Amino acid sequence: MSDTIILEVARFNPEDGGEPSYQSYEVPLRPDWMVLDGLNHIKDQLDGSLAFRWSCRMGICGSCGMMVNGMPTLTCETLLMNYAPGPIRIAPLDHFPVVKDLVVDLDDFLAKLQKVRPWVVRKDDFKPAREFMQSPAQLEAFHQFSLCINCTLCYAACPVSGLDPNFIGPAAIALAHRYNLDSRDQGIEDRLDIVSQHEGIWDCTVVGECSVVCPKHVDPSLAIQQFKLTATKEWFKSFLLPRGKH
Amino acid sequence: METSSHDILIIGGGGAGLRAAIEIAEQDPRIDVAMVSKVYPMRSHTVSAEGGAAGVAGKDDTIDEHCYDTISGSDWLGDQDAIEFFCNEIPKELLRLEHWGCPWSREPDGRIAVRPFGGMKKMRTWFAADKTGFHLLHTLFQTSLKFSTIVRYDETFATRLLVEDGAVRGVVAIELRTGKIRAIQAKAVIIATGGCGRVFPFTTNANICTGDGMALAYRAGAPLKDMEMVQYHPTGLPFTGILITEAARAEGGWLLNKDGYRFLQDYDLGKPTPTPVLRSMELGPRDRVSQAIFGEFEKGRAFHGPYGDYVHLDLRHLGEHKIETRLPMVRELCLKYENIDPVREPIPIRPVQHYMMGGVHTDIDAKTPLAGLFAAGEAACVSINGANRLGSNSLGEILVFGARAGRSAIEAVRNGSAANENAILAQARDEERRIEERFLRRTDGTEKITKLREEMQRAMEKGCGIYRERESLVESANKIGELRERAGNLAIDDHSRTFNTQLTAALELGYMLDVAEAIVHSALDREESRGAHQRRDFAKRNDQKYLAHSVAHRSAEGPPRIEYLPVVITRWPPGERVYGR
Amino acid sequence: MSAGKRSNEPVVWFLFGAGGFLAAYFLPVHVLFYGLLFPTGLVHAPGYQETLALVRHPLARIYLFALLTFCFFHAAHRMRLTLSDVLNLRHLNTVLAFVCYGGALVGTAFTVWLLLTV
Amino acid sequence: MPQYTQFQPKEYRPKMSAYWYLDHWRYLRYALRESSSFFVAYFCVITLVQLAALGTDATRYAHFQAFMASPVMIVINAIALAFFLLHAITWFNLVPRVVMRQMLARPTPDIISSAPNYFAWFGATVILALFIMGVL
Ligand SMILES: Cc1cc2nc3c(=O)[nH]c(=O)nc-3n(C[C@H](O)[C@H](O)[C@H](O)COP(=O)(O)OP(=O)(O)OC[C@H]3O[C@@H](n4cnc5c(N)ncnc54)[C@H](O)[C@@H]3O)c2cc1C
Ligand code: SF4
Ligand code: F3S
Ligand code: FES
Repeated sequence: MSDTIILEVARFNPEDGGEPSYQSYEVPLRPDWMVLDGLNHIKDQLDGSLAFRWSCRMGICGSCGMMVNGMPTLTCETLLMNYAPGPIRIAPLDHFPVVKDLVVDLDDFLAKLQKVRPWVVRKDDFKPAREFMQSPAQLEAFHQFSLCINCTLCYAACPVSGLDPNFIGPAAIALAHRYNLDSRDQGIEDRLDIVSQHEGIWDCTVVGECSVVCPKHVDPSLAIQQFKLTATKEWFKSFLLPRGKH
Repeated sequence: METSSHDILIIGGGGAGLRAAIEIAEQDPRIDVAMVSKVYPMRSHTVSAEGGAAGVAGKDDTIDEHCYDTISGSDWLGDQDAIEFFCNEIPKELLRLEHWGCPWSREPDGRIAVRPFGGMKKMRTWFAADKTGFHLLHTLFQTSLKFSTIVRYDETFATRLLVEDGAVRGVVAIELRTGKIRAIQAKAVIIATGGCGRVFPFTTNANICTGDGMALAYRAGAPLKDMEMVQYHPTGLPFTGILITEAARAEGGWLLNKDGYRFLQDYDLGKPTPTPVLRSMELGPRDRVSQAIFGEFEKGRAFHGPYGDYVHLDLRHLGEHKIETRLPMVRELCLKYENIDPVREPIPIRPVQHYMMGGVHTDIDAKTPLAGLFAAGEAACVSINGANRLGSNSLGEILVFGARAGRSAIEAVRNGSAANENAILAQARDEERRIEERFLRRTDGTEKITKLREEMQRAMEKGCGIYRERESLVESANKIGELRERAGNLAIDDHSRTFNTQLTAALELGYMLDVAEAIVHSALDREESRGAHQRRDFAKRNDQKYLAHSVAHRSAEGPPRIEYLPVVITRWPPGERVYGR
Repeated sequence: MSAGKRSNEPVVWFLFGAGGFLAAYFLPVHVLFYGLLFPTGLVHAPGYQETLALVRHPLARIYLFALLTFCFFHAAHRMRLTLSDVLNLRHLNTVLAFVCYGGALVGTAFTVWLLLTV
Repeated sequence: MPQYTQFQPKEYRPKMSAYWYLDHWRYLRYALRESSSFFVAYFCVITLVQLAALGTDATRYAHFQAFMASPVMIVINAIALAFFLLHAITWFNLVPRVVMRQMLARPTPDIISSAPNYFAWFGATVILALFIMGVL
């Protein structure tokens, strides 16, 4: 086996007025190197102008997502070895506008996160002097959906998010669902108003790829389908007992 | 140049910065608060914290005991008034987090669960499995989204504080996406930029932990306190430096040398017992445990690997169920980065740089000596951590003092005076020119950023490792001085404006060198051994001379000026640190 | 996307879901027999009278009514989404909805009429 | 693409190709699953035709049977069967999971939610087959 591997890295610099292109670099192939280590080798030793995001290098900050051989991947926790003998094609995440090289524009994603009201909403003025009681079972009900690191791999995997830029998208809906399921929260009505719209849950056609690529096993697809069940239940309820009348 | 102005500006979107922002928004919705962060807030390094946050919760525990553990943990270098304030506040802060939705782990009856932690006499560490920092940061970030008064400048890199007439009046910052250089004015500025682990080659810290805020304050004239106090965490994975949380030992993990022997018993840390005993053996404080591991290296009782010596952290006897429910992330990290399943194999670990006890000098109100400048979190030194921080006290610190800094800043805004805007903008234009001439338009530089960074890291490891001595410290100090010269001549290949990560790397290198200089010189000056600062040439603690904080002032030319400030002692006179007895 | 106007999609989604179950459970065996085994003669088909008697049983009528109606809506909903996403006809959303759900309603009408007159 | 002017960077916005479902096997799999709906509609119509024939008289029904025996129809029906199976399997792997999670409010292994459906499916198929064959 060879001890180097070729990385074909997408390059784009708006200031060159140019079109995106691929550039190849040869990096050492070490058994404990992640794809991100390969990129850092390029940045440190071969070409200091390559732009990409990373920080924690331990799969928790959510900044290093890229398309690796066409799959949305968290590069700091994926071994280079998995792709030997290469070459490996590295591109910015699909379905996002590209700022430069491997860096995509996340403004829209952040706006969507905010839109679903991801915080504990209380309708009463209840200000307990101590903690809200929450049994381990109640915690378990939403815990999985609270593990999202906002890496946006699911957006890159979901074709609907590519087709419809207004689609609120898997991670944001999963987050809304996380709060709906939290026994301390009372904001479900507000969130239904936002998420049970066409651009919310109903845009999702259950492609399911969001859950396949999710590195933290959040299973956003499951969250969306559960949300649909809830929304349907509420719809029939309000159909039978119109709001305000009961 | 684009300018904007706010009442309060927070630099840093980690736990401390977000807590400050929420505090301000909650206290007074009329105050216009802005937050500058070089990464999106939820990417901040707080996200990596694993083990938990300490706060008195149980009935059999008292605030005084938490104070005592923290003070003795700090080797009596912590300020006792600050520690008392901290220990009183922290349970309220953790409760607030609970009300904001933090998924704390629970007891079967629905109460918050607590776990033991190193150096703590009682079980008082609140946790969210072993992703406490992640949950804490996301809870804070998501809660902050509720407030429309918080303006965010995400992915905006602060490069300099604007100081006029002895008061801080804002910052210059680069908007990374466009490369636009902005002057952001404010009546009060809070530094919450976190630690500087990247000064060292082998660290648990993320890539963004480059001490920017410490250097910004230092350059603007605020001193850095206790910088020689660098915490080494006993259990890092050998190649990456990724942290295996102390919770692994708190849940009952053992440290074994190459003979399978629980060697901590040889280092005055108590006698081995099958289940963990608080403040003993594996639950000793980090400085002592790291020193013990280093001792095994020196005695040749460790394993040798491609990345240096290591010992074993053994969790096998805990069983799969406990590991899966209490330490899922430990298992995930071991599988991914070491290809080891802790259920079946022991984990190779070695001590790794982890935390800065030192930072920007502040008082108990999070005020720095510079008017209008506040600091909180790992970037600041209040000091509650003294010569050694206890695990799980830092997440509490970012909350308590983040909020405190917020309140102090509000006060400053209310009592503030008008600024001379022209003078401030002139300074901002100066900074813009500096960035353009020294970096963006520079074509004649010869020094590689990567090379200088590596040389700095090597020098720091050599001089400021777990054990220090005069000779290597002097050598490192000279090296850092030399690197600072050479950093004036950096080679830049990327001259674009858009998301120029080479520019930020160059700026970060400058900050790290300033911080490194403060660390080395503070370490050189403290001729005693205390907590994390162990001098081979001065092996004893010296309360006569050094029951005091070192305070480093930057000087334009040459090394910093080191002064000492007395430690605040209230009810707990200095004594011997006793563990395991 | 402002707050307060929840989509009416739950109705069709409910029909889609119910139809999805019925289609999954029962359509394979239907097509297997009526579409493959009987026509090819691999299995001997019951005669006209037997089949008619089977269909005229009240339970069979109810069963067929449920199966066909829900399956029509299931198909209509999925066809609409497939056309709009796979063929990228999002801009024709209203037309598609009209055609697909309209088709399902027509199918339902025929089903009722045929089951009552058979 | 528009020109870059300083500080107004033009982002590169890749467009989804019109044939995006051919870009990855995982997308194609989805497109195929969704296509089952055309066959569902088709077969419902066939069943209506069958009912109409039954309701008319024996001759009509014989015509219908002859029509179904034509090679073209047999091929189409074979394809329809394949799509129905694809639909059934993807459905049973997906939907019961969601319902189960909603009811139990905690993660459960997939096998627990999907297995009962496979058994029920088998049972329903056998019973229905017996009716159709006129055994019951
Ligand atoms: C692996 C690991 C595990 C840990 N586990 C624990 C634990 O279990 N318990 C515990 O109590 N403590 C733990 N700690 C320590 C604790 O996590 C940190 O000390 C704490 O999170 C620091 O928070 P902060 O808000 O001060 O800084 P950070 O979270 O680091 O935030 C710094 C912020 O400043 C911004 N910033 C920096 N420079 C600039 C600039 N130039 N311009 C603009 N913005 C800038 C960054 O973008 C970031 O938003 C752990 C630390 C590590 C490394
Ligand atoms: S749901 Fe998963 S893939 Fe999507 S952003 Fe969150 S962690 Fe990433
Ligand atoms: S991939 Fe997309 S369509 Fe739905 S199930 Fe996931 S969001
Ligand atoms: S670098 Fe943080 S998730 Fe990869």
